Amino acid sequence: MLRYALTRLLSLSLSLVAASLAIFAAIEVIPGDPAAYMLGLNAAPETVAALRDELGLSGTLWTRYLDWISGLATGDMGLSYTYRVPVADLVTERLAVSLPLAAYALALSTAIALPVGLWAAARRGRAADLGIMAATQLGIAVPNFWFAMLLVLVFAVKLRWVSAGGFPGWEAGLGHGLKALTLPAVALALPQAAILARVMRSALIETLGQDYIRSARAKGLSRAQALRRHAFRNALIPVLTILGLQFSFLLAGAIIIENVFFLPGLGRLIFQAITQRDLIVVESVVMLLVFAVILVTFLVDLAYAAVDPRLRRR
Amino acid sequence: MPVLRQVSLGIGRREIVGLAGESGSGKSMTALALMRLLPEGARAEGRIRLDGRDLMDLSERQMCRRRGRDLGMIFQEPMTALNPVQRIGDQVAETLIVHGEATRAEARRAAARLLHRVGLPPERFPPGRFPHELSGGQRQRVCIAMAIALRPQLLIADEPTTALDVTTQARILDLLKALVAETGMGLLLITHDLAVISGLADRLAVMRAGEIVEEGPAATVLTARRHPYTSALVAASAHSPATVPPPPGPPLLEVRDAVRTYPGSRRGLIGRAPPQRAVDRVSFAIARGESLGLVGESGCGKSTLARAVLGLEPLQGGEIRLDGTAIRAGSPVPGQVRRRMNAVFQDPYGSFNPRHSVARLIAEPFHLTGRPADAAARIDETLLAVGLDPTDRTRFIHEFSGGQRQRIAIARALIARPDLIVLDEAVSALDVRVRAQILDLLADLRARFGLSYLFISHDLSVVRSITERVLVMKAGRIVEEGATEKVLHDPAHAYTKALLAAAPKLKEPD
Amino acid sequence: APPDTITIGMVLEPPNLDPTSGAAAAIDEVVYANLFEGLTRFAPDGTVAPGLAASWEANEAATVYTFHLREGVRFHDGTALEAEDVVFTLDRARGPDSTNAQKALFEGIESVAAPDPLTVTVTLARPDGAFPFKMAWGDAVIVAPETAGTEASAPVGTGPFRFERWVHGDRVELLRNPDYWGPAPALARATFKFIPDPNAAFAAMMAGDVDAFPNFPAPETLPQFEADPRFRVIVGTTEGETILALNNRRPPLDNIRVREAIAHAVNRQDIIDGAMFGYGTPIGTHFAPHHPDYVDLTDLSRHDPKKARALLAEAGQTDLTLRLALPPPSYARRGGEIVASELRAVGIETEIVNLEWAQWLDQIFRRHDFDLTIVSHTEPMDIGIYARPDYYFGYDRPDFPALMDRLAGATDPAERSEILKAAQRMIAEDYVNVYLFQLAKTGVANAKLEGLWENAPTQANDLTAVHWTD
Amino acid sequence: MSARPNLIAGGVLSGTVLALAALSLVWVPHDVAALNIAERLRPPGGPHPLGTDHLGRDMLSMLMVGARSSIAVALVAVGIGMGAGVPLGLMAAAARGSWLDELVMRMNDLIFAFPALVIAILITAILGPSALNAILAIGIFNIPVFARVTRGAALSLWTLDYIRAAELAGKGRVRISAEHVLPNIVNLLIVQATIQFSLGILAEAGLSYVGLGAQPPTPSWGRMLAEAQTMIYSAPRLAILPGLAIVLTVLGLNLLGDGLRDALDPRLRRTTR
Ligand SMILES: Nc1ncnc2c1ncn2[C@@H]1O[C@H](COP(=O)(O)OP(=O)(O)OP(=O)(O)O)[C@@H](O)[C@H]1O
Ligand SMILES: Nc1ncnc2c1ncn2[C@@H]1O[C@H](COP(=O)(O)OP(=O)(O)OP(=O)(O)O)[C@@H](O)[C@H]1O
Ligand SMILES: [Mg+2]
Ligand SMILES: [Mg+2]
Repeated sequence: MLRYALTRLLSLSLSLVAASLAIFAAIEVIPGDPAAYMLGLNAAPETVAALRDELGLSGTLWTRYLDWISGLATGDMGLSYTYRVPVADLVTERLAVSLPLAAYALALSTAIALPVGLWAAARRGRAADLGIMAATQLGIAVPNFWFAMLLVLVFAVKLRWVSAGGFPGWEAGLGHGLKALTLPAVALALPQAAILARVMRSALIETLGQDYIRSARAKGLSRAQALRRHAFRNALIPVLTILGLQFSFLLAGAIIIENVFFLPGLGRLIFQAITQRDLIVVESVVMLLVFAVILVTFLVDLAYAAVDPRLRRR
Repeated sequence: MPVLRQVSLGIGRREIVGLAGESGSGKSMTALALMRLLPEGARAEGRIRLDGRDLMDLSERQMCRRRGRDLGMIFQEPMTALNPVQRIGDQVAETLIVHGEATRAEARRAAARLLHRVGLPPERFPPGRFPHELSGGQRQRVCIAMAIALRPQLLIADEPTTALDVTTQARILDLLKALVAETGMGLLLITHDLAVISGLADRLAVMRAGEIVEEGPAATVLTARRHPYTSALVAASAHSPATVPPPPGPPLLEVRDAVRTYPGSRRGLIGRAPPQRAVDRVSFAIARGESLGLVGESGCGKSTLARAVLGLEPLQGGEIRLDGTAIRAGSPVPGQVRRRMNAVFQDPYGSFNPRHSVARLIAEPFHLTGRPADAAARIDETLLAVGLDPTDRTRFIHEFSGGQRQRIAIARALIARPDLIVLDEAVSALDVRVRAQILDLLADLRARFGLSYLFISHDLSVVRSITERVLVMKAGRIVEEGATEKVLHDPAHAYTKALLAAAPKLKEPD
Repeated sequence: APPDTITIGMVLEPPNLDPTSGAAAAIDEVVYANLFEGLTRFAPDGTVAPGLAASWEANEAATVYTFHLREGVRFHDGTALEAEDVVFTLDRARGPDSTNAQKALFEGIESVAAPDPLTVTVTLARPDGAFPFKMAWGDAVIVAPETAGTEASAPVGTGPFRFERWVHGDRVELLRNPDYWGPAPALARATFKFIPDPNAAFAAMMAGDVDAFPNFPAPETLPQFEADPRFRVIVGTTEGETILALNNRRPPLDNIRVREAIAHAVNRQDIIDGAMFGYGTPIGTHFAPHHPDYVDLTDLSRHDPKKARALLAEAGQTDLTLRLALPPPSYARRGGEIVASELRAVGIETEIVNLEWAQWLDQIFRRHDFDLTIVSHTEPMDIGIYARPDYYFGYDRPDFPALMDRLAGATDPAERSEILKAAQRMIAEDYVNVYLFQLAKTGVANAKLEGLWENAPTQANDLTAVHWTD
Repeated sequence: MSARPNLIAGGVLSGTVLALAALSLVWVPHDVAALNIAERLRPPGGPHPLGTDHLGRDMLSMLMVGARSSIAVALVAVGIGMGAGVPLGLMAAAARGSWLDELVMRMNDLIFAFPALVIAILITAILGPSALNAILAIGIFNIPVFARVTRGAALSLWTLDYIRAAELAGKGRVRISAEHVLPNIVNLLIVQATIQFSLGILAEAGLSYVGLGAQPPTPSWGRMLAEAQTMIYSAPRLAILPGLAIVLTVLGLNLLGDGLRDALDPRLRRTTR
């Protein structure tokens, strides 16, 4: 198990290096000068040059890459061009929104999808199953930004149960924070739950067809017992894969939802940083996201091993 | 559509009843109907009385209480019959727990005892192991432990040994026999292999197309063979094609000190398990027109050797010489050599690209030789030679039965007129009667075309019927070699003896 | 008691809070008159009023200005405002390392001196009647040397509010400054909340998360607010001349006939209706219509597709294809679609290219690589840009800089007015650009809120006078 | 056997959308490039069966042409994914266990590790927003999907004996991949392609919703939706119709994918064994 983890860790770091090169290269070729952007329509060229120097935008490619990477490794991501505060602080601030939001949405979608998938699988082919499958098809087809908009209309504008968006900050209290994240989490979670429920159902049905379920039934387990005790855990492997993918999606792919609910999350930070050419923020945050995805994949791999003993020895 | 018709069977205490029949005859359906575990969509009618109580009257919930307690069942495929993510001890203990017969801790201890009883002593096979850490035979033992945990009155074993090799099969059958004697349960033993039953069953029922055509004491049924189907089955099992003596010829294929090592499996990016020698300095020769057998346990390296001979895998050491042309380890087999060999594989289902017509499938070897002008005629001719009709050429493979597919495979092997055909378990997947036909065909073709065979099988009776000489392989090495009759009657090596002892034999009628 | 806090909605988040090094309008929208003050300031009606300087006078030639600072003004860090701070601010803004986005405001300064702690004299190289006006800009606010380097994230000014905190990506919070030299503001706390998405802005306003949205981004929803007694819609003027800029350097746009043809092809009212849902005032030149010196020249470029075709034919331009570059604001994106369709009607094909601001600045503003673009020039009194031949639209007629030089030297109001009118006419008759409309300030506020600026003589949300009623 | 409701419903839905998109190539009720401000926000009826939008364009025509851009983007993106992913997957499977296989799979993982929308935004920042860049952004993420599916399916085929037989006939890896492997995974690829197609439509909608997709004057569903959102009270149909178009198209394609999977799944087709 340890060896397995170590070798996975090595390939993880290789991926990170490759990713950092790709990101750095992409950032390099983005047209548009942060200094020019900041100074606007009436700026004189020498003013822009002065600002460029101040921002540390001069220097060769390699030295800047190495500076960046060594900075990242020590947790120093530099100073944001536009905000003029450490990027690390910005990221920490935003993570305080994005991470709980992703976790909240993931928890919601899991809490909805697993029982629903289980139920549908248990009732395979009957009306309940068909109904659920139809609903999940619809859930997958509805764009989440559209769904989010409808949620806002109903719950914020019409019913005024919650704010239309924004985030008061955790210091306003856990309850307030969670309340502010509820609609966004629902908007993110429902389409994900639809996918997850389908995966859960088909994984369960697949395992239910396995020989060992027949063995279990021959032991005297009822259909439901066999489902719970034998099929569930085996079906968890594809479900875990999807969960891992979803987490990374939720962390970074929530940009549109963050816009709809004007949440100060990581996604919006990137979006904004790109338009403002705050490239130092862009490269560090993208790198961080890639790191998060790779880390989650790694954790999912470890989770596989926890679920499936056959993978432990490799 | 009825699958079973009016099946009636009685099984007494301490009695072993065999249920034999061809594939698809309805044996498994009978067993599943008894357990009331028929696949969705299937419906059973009639009565199943266990100790006087009709199981058909029970509710599903009551039936759950009977399964595992009064009725136990084990299945053919031990590799998949166990939950891969649960420890074997827990799987055995579960039988006790779901029936409320023991607390968790007691059940664990009981499971350990049971596993010991079926030949998995805790010192060597702790109950904390997972199924993938056991071999097929060992897994089948776990299944048996699961099924007998509550000493059921009836144990149903559906082809429990088909997936196992002969030595393991023999041990499992012995275990079942001992358990019947010990616990007094009745055993319904389902198999397609009459030889298995003949050594074990007290009574025997023969099934054909969902009907029991004959039933009685095993010895009587097998020897008297009142029903023509029974006698056809027995005859086919013991079938031995008229072998032609080999015309004395020069050696066609010579293998010297062949070595095939597999790199150890990957462990992450850098690590590797130590390399494994699947074929370890093997030497042998096949004369022109000779049929050479190769036997050995599963995993001993037979297929690897066959692939190496065919040039499908590189050798790490040694030399192969076909008709004088030498191929050394490391260098690829040249086309002119390779075209003189061909092969027939075990799986009649995976051997053909389902999207190609029979004609195209058969003509594939022309890729090496270049398509001759008379290709169409050759295809027809070859189809006729293997007993198919030239009109079959436009059909697709899914329209053929297993036996027919194997004929097509042989046609493909024949079409480029090779000198040597390697048959890797070519008849193992076939029913006895179909197998008999194919063996006849092979013998006939050999006589007509002067072919040489390398015939690989784990089934000694088959090897005996079609080869003159045999090699016995163990863990990558040839441990014994000699004339088939001699090796099989009077084995020199201990391993060969063990193999022979394990092989079930059908008693010859007096 | 009425509440004493307010949440103001804004579309864009300021990149930082230092108005002296950054062009973003959002900076001034937060800090102008709230956090920072200059020597002079803009009053809500656009006139120049005393700021930190209680009064000032110029010499006859308008080359030396003397500013008299108020007494008892303190920065938020407790230090007193002195004439030396002003000297520092102005010298910093015009120095070689300056990163001031409007460095041109300070270009005329020859020297700055502080004869005593409450007096500043500024000597100009050339006469400039508009110097007090220039000192009212947000880019000319007074900062202290000790804090000048850190204004971006921890602004320290002299205004009625002081900086409390900034939750990046979400909001900036200001608190009442108890030591303010002037009348204390009614509000104890002000929060600026950043909501870029128009739909989210609408929802936030409707849900009551935001009390006022002075520059509301979705004019199409204003009827909704008008119909709702909870809200008040405030429509005013801005300094934003919205133009279809033409690249005068590039053929065939260097031909005045082609430019005139384009001007006649465009229907201003359609653009105002279609893109701004009716909000906006048509303009015929680069000048704010609410300014007393404005001349209505819209007739010079009446919507007249026939004439446009004729002019094109005259110029020998058939089969014309032009690239229309559009920055992100909806006036440009929506307006661009309408312009494209109207140009097609007179036989000019357009290829629309949507650009981010950064790309727009790089490609159009710096490299002048464009044919047509739509943009709003929001700086007050910026007709002077036509005197810069290197400016992006490339107007190069020597008469115009001469006119501007005369303007700079003129202190007589009548003369100034005359020059301004001549300038307006000159660019309109040269069809430098197509002048579309003056951007309206469309704001929405809680009906109980009073004291918000109606017009926007500069980008600002001056909260000094804002208060709640019962 | 049973009538396949999924297949039929999916086929009808996506067929209709495809047909309308195809029709828009030759005919639409009204020119979508010609704005008519005077006719803006007309309710449904008369010459405009679905009314007009805020710039006076005919909604039905807009939806039809919008379908075209959605479909074109998604289709080309799937094409890129298949064009690059399938050969890569075949190659990796043919060279299973080798460094080539490892490289292909690692590259796949790496692409997967990048958040898709962020990459789309980056691409747009570099190249400017356009339908082409949307295609690129969506297409790139389709490559690993197809590579993975192809490799997985091809790997299991490579263990089959008919591949052995082809090797015996002296055929090389490329030829075997083309002749024996590819045709037998085509079903799987078709199913995957429908799924990716529907995902592509959703992705295109998302991208053009944030302004990164097809550029005006070309109509696109996502942008129509974004532009109309704030008018949800005054003219709800402007936002609801494009939303509905997206939902129905994606739904149709998903149903079609499911139906095809059921119809083509070899496991369901395989007879007794
Ligand atoms: N799930 C099912 N649905 C419909 N028919 C089935 C199903 N399973 C089996 N059958 C059919 O029932 C018949 C009997 O099958 P059964 O599995 O009992 O045969 P068997 O004698 O056990 O054969 P084998 O030796 O291959 O195991 C066969 O014709 C088979 O096609
Ligand atoms: N591609 C491979 N990579 C690594 N090891 C392999 C490979 N193929 C076979 N082996 C190993 O080589 C050994 C011999 O395998 P082989 O298939 O030749 O056995 P066999 O005698 O044909 O068995 P069976 O009767 O089950 O077909 C086994 O231990 C197997 O695990
Ligand atoms: Mg069976
Ligand atoms: Mg083998």
